[in-house]
Amino acid sequence: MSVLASQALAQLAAAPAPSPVPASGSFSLTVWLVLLPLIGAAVLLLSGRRADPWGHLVGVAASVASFLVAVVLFFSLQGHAGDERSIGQHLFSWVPVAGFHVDAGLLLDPLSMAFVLLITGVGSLIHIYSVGYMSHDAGRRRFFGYLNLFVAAMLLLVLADGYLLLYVGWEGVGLASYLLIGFWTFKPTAATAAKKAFVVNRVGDVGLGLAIMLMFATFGTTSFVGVLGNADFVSSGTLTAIGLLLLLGACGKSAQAPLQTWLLDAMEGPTPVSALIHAATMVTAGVYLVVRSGPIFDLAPDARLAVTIVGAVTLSMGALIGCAKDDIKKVLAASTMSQIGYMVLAAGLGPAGYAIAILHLLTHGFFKAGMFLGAGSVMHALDDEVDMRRYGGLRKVMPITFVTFGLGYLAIIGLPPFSGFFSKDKIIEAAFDKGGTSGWVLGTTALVAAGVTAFYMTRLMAMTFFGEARWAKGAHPHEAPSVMTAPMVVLAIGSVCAGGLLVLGGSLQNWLEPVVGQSVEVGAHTISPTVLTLITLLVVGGGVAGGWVVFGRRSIPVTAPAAGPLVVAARRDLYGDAANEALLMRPGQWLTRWLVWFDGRGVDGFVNGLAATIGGGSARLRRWQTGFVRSYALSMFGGAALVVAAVLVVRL
Amino acid sequence: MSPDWWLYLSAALFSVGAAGVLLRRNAIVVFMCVELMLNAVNLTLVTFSRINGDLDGQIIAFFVMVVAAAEVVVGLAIIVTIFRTRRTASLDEANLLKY
Amino acid sequence: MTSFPWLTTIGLVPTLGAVAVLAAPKTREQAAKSVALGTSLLTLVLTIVACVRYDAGGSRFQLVESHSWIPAFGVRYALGVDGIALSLIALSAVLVPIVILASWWDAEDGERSVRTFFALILVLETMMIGVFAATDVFLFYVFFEAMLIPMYFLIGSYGGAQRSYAAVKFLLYSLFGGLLMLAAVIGLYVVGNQQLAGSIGSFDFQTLVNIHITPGVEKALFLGFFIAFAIKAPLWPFHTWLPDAAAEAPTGAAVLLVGVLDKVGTFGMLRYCLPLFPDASHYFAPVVITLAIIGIFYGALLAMGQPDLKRLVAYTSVAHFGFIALGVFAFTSQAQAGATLYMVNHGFSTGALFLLVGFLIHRRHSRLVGDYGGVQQVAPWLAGAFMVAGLSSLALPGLNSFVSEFLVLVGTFTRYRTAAVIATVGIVLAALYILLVIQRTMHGPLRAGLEHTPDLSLREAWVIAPVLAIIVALGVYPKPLLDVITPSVKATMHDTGTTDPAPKLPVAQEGDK
Amino acid sequence: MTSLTLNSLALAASHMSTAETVGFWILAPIALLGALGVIFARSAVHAGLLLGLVMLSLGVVYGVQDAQFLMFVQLIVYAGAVMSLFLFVLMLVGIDSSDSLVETLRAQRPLALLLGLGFAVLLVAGIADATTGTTSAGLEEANADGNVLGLAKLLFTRYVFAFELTSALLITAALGAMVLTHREKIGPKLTQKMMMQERVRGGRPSPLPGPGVFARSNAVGTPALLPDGTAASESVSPSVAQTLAGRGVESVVGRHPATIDAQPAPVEPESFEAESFQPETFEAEPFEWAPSSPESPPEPEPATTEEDA
Repeated sequence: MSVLASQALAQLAAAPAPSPVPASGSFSLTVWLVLLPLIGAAVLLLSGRRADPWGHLVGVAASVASFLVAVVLFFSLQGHAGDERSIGQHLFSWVPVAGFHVDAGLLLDPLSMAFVLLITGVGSLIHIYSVGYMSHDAGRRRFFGYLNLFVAAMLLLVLADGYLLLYVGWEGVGLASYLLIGFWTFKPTAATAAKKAFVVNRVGDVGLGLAIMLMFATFGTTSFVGVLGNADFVSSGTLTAIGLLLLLGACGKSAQAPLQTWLLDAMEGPTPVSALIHAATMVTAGVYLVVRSGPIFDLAPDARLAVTIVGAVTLSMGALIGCAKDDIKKVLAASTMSQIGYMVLAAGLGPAGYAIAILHLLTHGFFKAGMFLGAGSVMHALDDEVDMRRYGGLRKVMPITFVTFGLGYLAIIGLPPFSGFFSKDKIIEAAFDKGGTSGWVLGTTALVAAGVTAFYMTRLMAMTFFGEARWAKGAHPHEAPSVMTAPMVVLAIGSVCAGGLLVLGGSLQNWLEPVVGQSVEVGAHTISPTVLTLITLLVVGGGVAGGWVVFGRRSIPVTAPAAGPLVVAARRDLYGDAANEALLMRPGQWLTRWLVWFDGRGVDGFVNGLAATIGGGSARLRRWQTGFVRSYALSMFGGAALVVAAVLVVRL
Repeated sequence: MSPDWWLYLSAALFSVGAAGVLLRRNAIVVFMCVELMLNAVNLTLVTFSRINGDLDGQIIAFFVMVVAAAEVVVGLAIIVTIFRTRRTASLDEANLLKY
Repeated sequence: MTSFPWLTTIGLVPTLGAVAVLAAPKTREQAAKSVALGTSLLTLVLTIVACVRYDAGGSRFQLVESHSWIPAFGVRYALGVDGIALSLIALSAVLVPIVILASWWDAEDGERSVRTFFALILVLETMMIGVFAATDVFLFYVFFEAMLIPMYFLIGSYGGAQRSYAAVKFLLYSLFGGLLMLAAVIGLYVVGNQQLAGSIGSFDFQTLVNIHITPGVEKALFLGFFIAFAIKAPLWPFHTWLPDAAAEAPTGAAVLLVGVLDKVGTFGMLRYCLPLFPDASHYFAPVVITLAIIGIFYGALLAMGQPDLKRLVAYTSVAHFGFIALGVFAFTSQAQAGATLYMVNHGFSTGALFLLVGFLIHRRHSRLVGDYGGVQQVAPWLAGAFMVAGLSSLALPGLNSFVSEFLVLVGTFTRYRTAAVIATVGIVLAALYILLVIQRTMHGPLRAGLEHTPDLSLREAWVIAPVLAIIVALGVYPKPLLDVITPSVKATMHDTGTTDPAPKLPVAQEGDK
Repeated sequence: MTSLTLNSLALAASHMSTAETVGFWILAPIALLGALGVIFARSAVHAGLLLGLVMLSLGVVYGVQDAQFLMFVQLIVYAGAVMSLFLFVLMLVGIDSSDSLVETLRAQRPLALLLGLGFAVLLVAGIADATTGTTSAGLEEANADGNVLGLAKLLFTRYVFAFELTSALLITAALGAMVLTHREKIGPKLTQKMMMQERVRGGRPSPLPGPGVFARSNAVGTPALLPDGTAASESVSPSVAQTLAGRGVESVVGRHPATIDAQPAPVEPESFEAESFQPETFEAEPFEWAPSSPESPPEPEPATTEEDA
């Protein structure tokens, strides 16, 4: 059954991606999408203290303007017929060296349009939210500068028309996340977390870099058209290599299995940062990369299998860690990691999964950002307390946050009318439809993980909003100001109806169809969709009940109780950090110390030793001048004898 | 009896002179040995002048003598000065100019 | 054609400036400094005019001047620039005024007078321009050795505590290399003499390129040249002089030492080693590449373990030179163009790093990383500039070093795949050592004693702003520089008789847009 | 007249005639033994005389070798003037410092002998190899109109510059010797009045007794006798006393007249160590440059040194 499916897919992918139509008319605005936030960031960062009072307004304005441009472009793109919806805008020739000719250009097509809308939309909401959140922070102008820089870099990433420009956006986003995580530089933990995030991302970027090099070595170009268009003329071995390297890059950026340790530490940054970067946009860059390089993965089945495995492993790890963490942001971060695991899993299921992955990505963008903002307002209310064991009974005191957070909660666990149900359910269905043992394994992991997600999200809701108040002394939580609650309300509405809007009538599927090819419905379902939906609802219900029973009804101790090995492991992020330190950091430090010693003794030692021997030798020779005329006469006479001997030898 | 014999004689004289310079400690005797070496050289020059048939050898010998004379004058002056200040004419005691 | 001798004027102006600076009376030091600055700016203007007159598509060597110097050996005072030399001359012409402005107050407590400091820098500039502009191997060698003297005095008289040790070590190391090169130059002349018609041989670069040398001799001559250049641009085993010299040198001298003087080594490899001894270069390429890769990791790991700020920056440039050498000996036009661009970029990014480290040290008079912490809270502009310079040095895309580093890696990938993979892993270490130093000095709680460190003064701002502007500009739009470099790299590739490995899929077949 | 006979001798046979061989076998041993004598003579004077002998023999050799002019120059200038100069300085300086046979420098003697022999062997081998079977061309046509004229012809044409140079050299040498041995007069120039005052104040206004009064010999070394018969030490000049002491002859000064005429026991010239010293020990105490010769300037009063210190 799976063989039939893969042939259909291969035939499908044969159609070459439509070559982009040169941008004209309103599409020439595409470059402004990136330029506006970039200019905003430049103005904010370079203007210095003078811009402090009005700095944040410029930030918000830039982001909103960019959103408006996005909306204008969206509608003009709607105007175009299905197949010429990919618009290429050539900017300038960037690196023209002999064979390696790379131009900086932007590509606007349905896939990137979806992302642009998500980035600018959620981005603007979070800009507005952080006006309130950061109102009393001295470095607010710098914060908005960095946020704008992030939005500009992310837009460049999704709009780039070639892998090299994508790489620029890729590391630009990494830089922005470094700056934002480490925004409160005086906190050593924040600085270390920021450095860790950047370095782990850099490991991923090595993968992406190597992939681009391999592409140039095989295709002679790095632009999407050149690479993806000719994918089927190249041996599958090279394609698998490129696919695996791209996967390594994606793991780095989207905090997937091997390189996931940095995401939980990234919570050191201010909450809007976590909401924007570590929930909605940056972490989804990996998924975008996999979906964009669809044609490569279609022709490299084992690379695709690797993607699904990575997705499955990460979603289960995320779910497990989510259950044990007490810090509200860390729980949400773990849940983000597992939801992205879902998306990567979906993207790894081939053309069928791309649209669903993007669907889940968009809905997740809404409800996860909403929940993070909710967590932000809770922390804001309890003067930055992050430990859920100090929360409890907040629903009466902070009604709006409770409602918006609750809607997000219902969406994430996948209750039918909410957006989460549509996207996650389809992923589980697609996982099962993959067929074969891998289909069953992936399907069941996704199903079980959905249950665990329901469990830890209920735990979070119970510990935060229900039960008796366990606030710290002197804490009197109050509702967040309207400037913060407004974006949360909008996001809540989004998380409610986004799923239905995008899925009913297959609007998102046909919107993405020109880029990712039809999400084929052909092929028998291993389990009929309705039965599968019932089973998922059952599992989710079980999870919620479990969560409520364990945490809803019983009183929650203020200090974390001792727990079994599994919970301890989950509390320590399944020893991800410990492994990194043991395998990489400590040997690295030891090697550095030894090399410093070697350089000082070995190489330098040799050089100084040489100098010392020459010095010593000359000191000894000096002793030959004894002061006695007769010994000098002797040496002279010896010399003369040698000269005569030499003359004789030469003459003989 | 070819003229070589004279050359062997001068070689012998020269080596004896040189050995003398190395062995003796009295400055004046050493100085005499130097003169001896110079004489040996003069002998060689004269012999070669005869072998080659032109008088250049003798001219050079003559110049050697002149130089030797000048050298003796200065040498002895030095020895006298050293003696005057050091009360000794032994070479080994003037050994301050060393490492 | 008696065209205006551009290169000689550009070369001579700094020396005249140096004389003027020395001639200034002892009391009027400020005037002397401004004369020095004025001269260096004049040289910059002249260089810019020369760059404008240089047309990328034209003949390989332009602005050529050639007068007989030592007729007996056929040594000619021959100057001429190709793309590579022009970009490096531009680099030094830009860096010198910045260095003069940066070390305005640095020369006060040196053993020699302030005026001598600035005069030495100007003389150094002449030597630098001369060494890049020479197309006569003998003239190149003369400048190659003459360059050491001003730098020796700069380090020796104005340096830190162990300046004399560092200066002597620097001098002896380079002179040792220089001697090997002298032997090779003479060997080359002799071999050339046999082949060329006419009684007296010639040192002219272009004639010497097409002579045929027997393999054994070629390898020996190549080694003579290569070891001298490997010492100058510190490749792995010969690098121990750089950290000492850079750490003890005053900031300005350190910038010029690492920014331009070391480039003569890699420039020499690209201009003299490859074209003159193509077969030997191919023969030794794998060895050099291994040394380069060792250098990359060695420099990076050591940079992480350095307690002294200036030594740290010096070790980072050992790593960067590993990349440059890798690019030069990868024998693809991308790699070599990348290597040349890298030389220019490294001049700016490491120059900026050294300047900022100098400012930092100027504030707390301690070179130890441990004595700093939380500077961001007190001097945000300094921290911001340090961040940008650091990011440029770890090759963040959008800044200058990324373009060159990526070109080097792509170029190496097409020919030596494993070397490229290992080197790419090296960029993670680059991120580590830069972010570590930023975290230790700029972030974290404010260390005692730093409460009232002043932020960048106007002068310091004027020093750093142009460098950072160039860093961003070259990162976003390197095309003008690459257009100048690529033709001369093609010419070098032609000399070494190598062509780029074709991609597996012929690009033409698919009709690239 | 002698030059004529020698010329005829040379003319007779281009190669060494029997006369020359005879001459050689007489002169060579003399020269060689003289040379050996020079280096092995215990006393410097003997060495000097032997050197004179060597020089004379060489002079004759030059004659045999048709170098008449050089013969005379050698005999007159070299053997005469230079040798006498040597002996003069010898008398002035070195009469008492005869060397000890103990060699102070480590491995000097064996090495010296080895090198001497080696050098001789080398030269001989060199000469033997170079000039085997050469026949001397003889100086007939060069000395056609006499050796001196031949020399003069050469000397004042080709070597005139060298000739002028040597004259300059001689002048400088003379000047140099004079400068070296000249000593500035440090003290005030003694006028006759000052000498008179010094004599009276010196505690001995009367002149010193002349030597040899009522003595058995008028040698400068025999002291005058005082009224009570003891010898007056002032009558023997200090330098003579010193030389005698150096020579090991026990001075009769201060002895009772009765014992004087007894023939003094011949003092065995045992190896009387000149005050030479082991170089190692010498190094120990630093040598301060204070010449102990009597002519040293009068000691400045200590008082003055404090003030100007």
